[in-house]
Amino acid sequence: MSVKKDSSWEPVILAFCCNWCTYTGADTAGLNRMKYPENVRVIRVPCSSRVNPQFILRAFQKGADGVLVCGCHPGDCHYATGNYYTRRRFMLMQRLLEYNGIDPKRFQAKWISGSEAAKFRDTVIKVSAEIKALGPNTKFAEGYYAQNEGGNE
Amino acid sequence: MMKYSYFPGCSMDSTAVTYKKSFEYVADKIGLELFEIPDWNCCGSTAAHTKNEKMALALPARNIALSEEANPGLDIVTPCAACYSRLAYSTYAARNSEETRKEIEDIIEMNFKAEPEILNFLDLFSDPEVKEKCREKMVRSLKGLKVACYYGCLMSRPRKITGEENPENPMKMDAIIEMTGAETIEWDFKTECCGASHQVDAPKEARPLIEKIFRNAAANGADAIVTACPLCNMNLDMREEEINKLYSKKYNIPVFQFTELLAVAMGAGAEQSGIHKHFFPAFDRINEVIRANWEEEKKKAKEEAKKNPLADGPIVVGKAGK
Amino acid sequence: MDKILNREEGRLLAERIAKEAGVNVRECYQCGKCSAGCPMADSFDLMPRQVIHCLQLGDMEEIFKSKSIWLCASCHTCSERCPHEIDVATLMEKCRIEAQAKGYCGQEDVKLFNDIFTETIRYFGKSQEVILEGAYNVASGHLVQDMENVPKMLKKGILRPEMNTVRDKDAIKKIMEKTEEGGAVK
Amino acid sequence: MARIGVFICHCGTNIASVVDVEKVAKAAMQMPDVVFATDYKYMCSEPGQAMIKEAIIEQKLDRIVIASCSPRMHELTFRKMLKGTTINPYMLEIANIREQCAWVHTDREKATAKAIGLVQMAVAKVAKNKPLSAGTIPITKKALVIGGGIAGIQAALDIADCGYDVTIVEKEPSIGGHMVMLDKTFPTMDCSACISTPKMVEANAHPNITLKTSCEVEKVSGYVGNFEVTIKEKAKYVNHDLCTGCGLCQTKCPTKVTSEFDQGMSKRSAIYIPFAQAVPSKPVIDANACLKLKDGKCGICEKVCPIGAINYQDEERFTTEQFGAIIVAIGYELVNWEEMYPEYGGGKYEDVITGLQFERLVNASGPTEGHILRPSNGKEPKDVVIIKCVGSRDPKKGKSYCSRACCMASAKHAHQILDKIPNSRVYVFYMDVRTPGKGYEEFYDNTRKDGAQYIRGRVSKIYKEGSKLIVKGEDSLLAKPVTVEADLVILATAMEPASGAYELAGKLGIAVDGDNWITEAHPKLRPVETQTNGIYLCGTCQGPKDIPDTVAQASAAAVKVAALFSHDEMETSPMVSSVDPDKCSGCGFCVDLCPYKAISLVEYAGRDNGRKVTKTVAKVNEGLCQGCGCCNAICRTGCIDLKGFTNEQILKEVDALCL
Repeated sequence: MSVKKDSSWEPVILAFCCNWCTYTGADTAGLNRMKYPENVRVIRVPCSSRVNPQFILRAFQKGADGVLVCGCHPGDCHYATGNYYTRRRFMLMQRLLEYNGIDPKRFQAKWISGSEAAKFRDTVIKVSAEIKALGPNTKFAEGYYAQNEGGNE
Repeated sequence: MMKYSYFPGCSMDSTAVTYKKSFEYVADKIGLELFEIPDWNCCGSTAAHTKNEKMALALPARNIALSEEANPGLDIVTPCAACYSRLAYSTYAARNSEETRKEIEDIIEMNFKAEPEILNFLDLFSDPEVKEKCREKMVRSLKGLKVACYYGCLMSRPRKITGEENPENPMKMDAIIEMTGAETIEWDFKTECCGASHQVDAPKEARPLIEKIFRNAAANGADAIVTACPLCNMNLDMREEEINKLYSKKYNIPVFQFTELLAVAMGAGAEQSGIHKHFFPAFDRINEVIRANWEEEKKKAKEEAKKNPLADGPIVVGKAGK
Repeated sequence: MDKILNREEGRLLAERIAKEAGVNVRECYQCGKCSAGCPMADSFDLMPRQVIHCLQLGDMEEIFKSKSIWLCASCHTCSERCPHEIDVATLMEKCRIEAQAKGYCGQEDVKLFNDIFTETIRYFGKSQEVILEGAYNVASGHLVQDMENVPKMLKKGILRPEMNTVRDKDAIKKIMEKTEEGGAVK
Repeated sequence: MARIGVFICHCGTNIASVVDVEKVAKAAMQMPDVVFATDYKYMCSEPGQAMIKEAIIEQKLDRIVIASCSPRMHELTFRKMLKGTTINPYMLEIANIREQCAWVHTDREKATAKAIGLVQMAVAKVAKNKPLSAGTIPITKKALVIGGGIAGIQAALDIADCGYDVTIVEKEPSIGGHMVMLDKTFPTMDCSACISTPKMVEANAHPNITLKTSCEVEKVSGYVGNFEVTIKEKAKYVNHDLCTGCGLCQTKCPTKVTSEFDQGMSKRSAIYIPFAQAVPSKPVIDANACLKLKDGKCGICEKVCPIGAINYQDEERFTTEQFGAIIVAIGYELVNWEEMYPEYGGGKYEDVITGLQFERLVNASGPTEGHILRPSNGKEPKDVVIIKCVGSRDPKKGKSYCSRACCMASAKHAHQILDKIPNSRVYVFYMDVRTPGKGYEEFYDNTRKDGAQYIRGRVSKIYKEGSKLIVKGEDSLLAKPVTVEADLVILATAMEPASGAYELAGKLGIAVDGDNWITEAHPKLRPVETQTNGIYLCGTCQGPKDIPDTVAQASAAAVKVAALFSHDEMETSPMVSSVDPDKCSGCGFCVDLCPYKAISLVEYAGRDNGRKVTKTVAKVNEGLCQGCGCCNAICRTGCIDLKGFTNEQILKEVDALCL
């Protein structure tokens, strides 16, 4: 079941969520039966600082249309300083992706604590709407390069 | 620099005549340059902001606009607490919302940037340069006079408009009065309200406010109360006898404007300082203090002369004018 | 008739007044510190705390009928000491303006004095304090009020014939008209 | 080749009602390396687990994926289940198809597609899992209690009774904290000293407890079971080994300074014990007050001391010790109300005092031997006002929280005044009366019956006229402003963390909240633990509370320490980072990044394409590492990897996106 690219197209968004805050927030959203679009898939990581920029590039390469990195609010990190590094890394990452022609909205970092279930749902709704508006991401996508060698949009 | 744009306000020419006289004497003595705003209008005081907010912002704004035109780059200084508050409100509103500033500009049909700072007389006389000049000009000491500094409400509140750090116990006037040698006492009604215009339109409800001020001043051993606003001064000075009758009290506390004491300390006579034109007798209290200090100085000078006869005679300071 | 809270029509009006004053009346936990410090509270029929409570309930009628919003001296002691930074003084002022617009007045003399004051500004551009006092005495019927101070006023040189007026009177008239009926600007 | 088993849970109808579980199971069979897939109503139940174990044996599975609720719910359950099988508990991945799929989506077809996608990711990840086993670290069976108040004393006594050694570090010259300052305690009106001094003596005499007074914690490093703590011992100028506590020096000392213990209501000498029942009852010299130490004069105490225990050249000493666990019990302080409330006089009226100052007045060993006298003129007050919530519940000027204990303390004070001063009048200005403990409400009832007049409304101003203090309030039930002419005003001031709480938390690496109260691991389920293993807390350092709660928490913290010390070794989580020394270039980036300083550079003798070579490489201390993975992301060669969340595993999960 490869990712289809037609009009009723649904974006695929990958969300790296830190186990102590955002993953807990996502679970709380489930507990309260909040509803949000299906096109976000969560990968659980111990801390948002575990997310290596390499994973983001790999996600875009494998056809993700949007990537989210979510963690605790600065100061609340279970590992004290983890999310400070996240913040710094992903400011640079956003500029790198922009430099490579990927719309910065396709990659976002958000601070969502364990009790902010509504914020998690709203973020998912907002991001998936934004990505849907942007349309499929062809930059970096392996499939795309294989089909027509040119490679630029 | 000692140059200010001056907004006198409606009271200066009528009820606050002693404030005007003593202020002008002191300003002249210390070389303060004041440029009155041409064709200034009434700031609207309590009446305007009781009627509607736009009028309350527009009336003072016209004065500020006139000052920006006639006295560019100068801060505006005003004696009355209500004018100060209303001018400051318009400035605060304009600076905080571009939309309001434009709205006011349309109403007064002048451009109004709200650049000048609004200062009341306590801010003016707390300026280090002005203070230094005042100290130089002091010739008489009012040592022995125990003074309760009364700030009223609009000089220190609301905090977001006046920037006063400690509205419960401000110290600006205390510091100014201490220059004259008088001693300022600690008391608790520094910023309790005097009832302002309610003394006219709701006398029965507002009179107790004045009595409480006198009661606390007396309880803390004040010989005199000093104010910095024409209306506070009038409410206390004009109605002290009435309060004594109404509440069968024997308060004997004259009420001065702080510029009157500055003027006297700088050698002004009754005429220039206006201390003989109070509703409640005030001249004698000042006279006793000056005479006492003068005698003491003479006695000290005599002992000085005895100790080393070569020194020249006692320095007799200017005669206490009638 | 019993006070049906959920039917209070004033709720929208109360919300608008609170929003205009930049205050969230929900924050008030009715501690009474404003009433305790209010210099005029002894003569209030509705304590400042109760005015805020009426705003919470949306019971605007109670406020409009009250004397309190007129006797308030807007000295800001309440706003300064409120633990939740509720600007009680501004709320009182907004209620006063709203009450006037709706034709209520709990203390005639105060409204009368302010009206005369604004009229003197409209005509002279500057407030003529002593004339203001005289006109108020006549209009309010307290003819003798403060008359015992006149001799001293003469001695002090306050009662002087010349009138101090603004030269550009139209500017002032225009400001008054524009802001009064909500004229051009709303 | 991995042999993966996939088990889809219905969770009753929670999942099955939205996700077509059979379809997911069928789809799972097509996934690479999956040899068995099934679904069942309740995977976590007994029959469910039995079914999995059976399938592991029958299908010779070597790793499993369970698609069910959140791993935060049952990961532990399924790991314990796997302990009983041939599979290592860490050869398991869980796909969250309940909280993050069935419960949050409505479209059955899309939800099923997502569930299949999540299972795909879990299967891809589990293919790369490796068996892990928990490591163990030794434990030093000695506990450190920071703070010598009732919390610290109770915790220390309980740990010592379990047979373990305890050290109490207290910054004041005597233990006892605030409780020993009080006169009576609510609701039983026991004399506070009578119930706390015996515990202090017991703590001093207990063979397993060492008391370190006038000491502070300087530096803390290490990890649970192996903390290394440097303690600073302030200069006492008195040799406590020689000193017998005869007290001669105190009587002869000429200088008089205000006594902190008596809240500034009395004087004490430069060489002093804070109060009569101080433990240890040996004096110290206050360097800022002693004439000898300041400008070389006097020296009387040295002359009169029969055993020559005085030593003016004493300096502060640092000692470093090993501890297995740390309990923070540093207590509270009262807020500085003078700065917060100029409208209450800002401290210029002697007769406006705090609750603690009143405790000293009414205390028999206090400055007035228990007579309630006005500090201004020493006469007995007739009209007393008690004001509650001074500093508490005041987000603008004070603290936003409620300090919990002052309602009852104020009721107690009112009762004591009415009891000790015949026909006195007590007015209590309150917003609410909170009596949440056993016997508290009855105590409050009695206080009202004694005649305490409760007035609902906050006081706006206190000022002095003549000898009376005028208290301006509103009786909001009457809706009238009211005034009380008082002889004495007692303020129930708010509690705030002890000074130095923020710095201590920094040294211990534990979190504090916005007001600097120490943050507990979980407000409901782990109230006496902190986020850091091995560091516990109890008493008011975590937030305002009264003595019963404090003592309960102290014993709770003690049992946590005892549980830790009951094993010789401690199991650590296997999900920690490890370095492949051959690939490591020794750049040290990861070393300064690690929040737990768990990585260090070490010499490593290895092979570099055949040749023997020694180089510096990074090494992870498995005990210290908490498994955050921050170092993985910074490593340029990718040689440091977090077991359980390796780069390879996560990349495989990402790849599963476009399978």
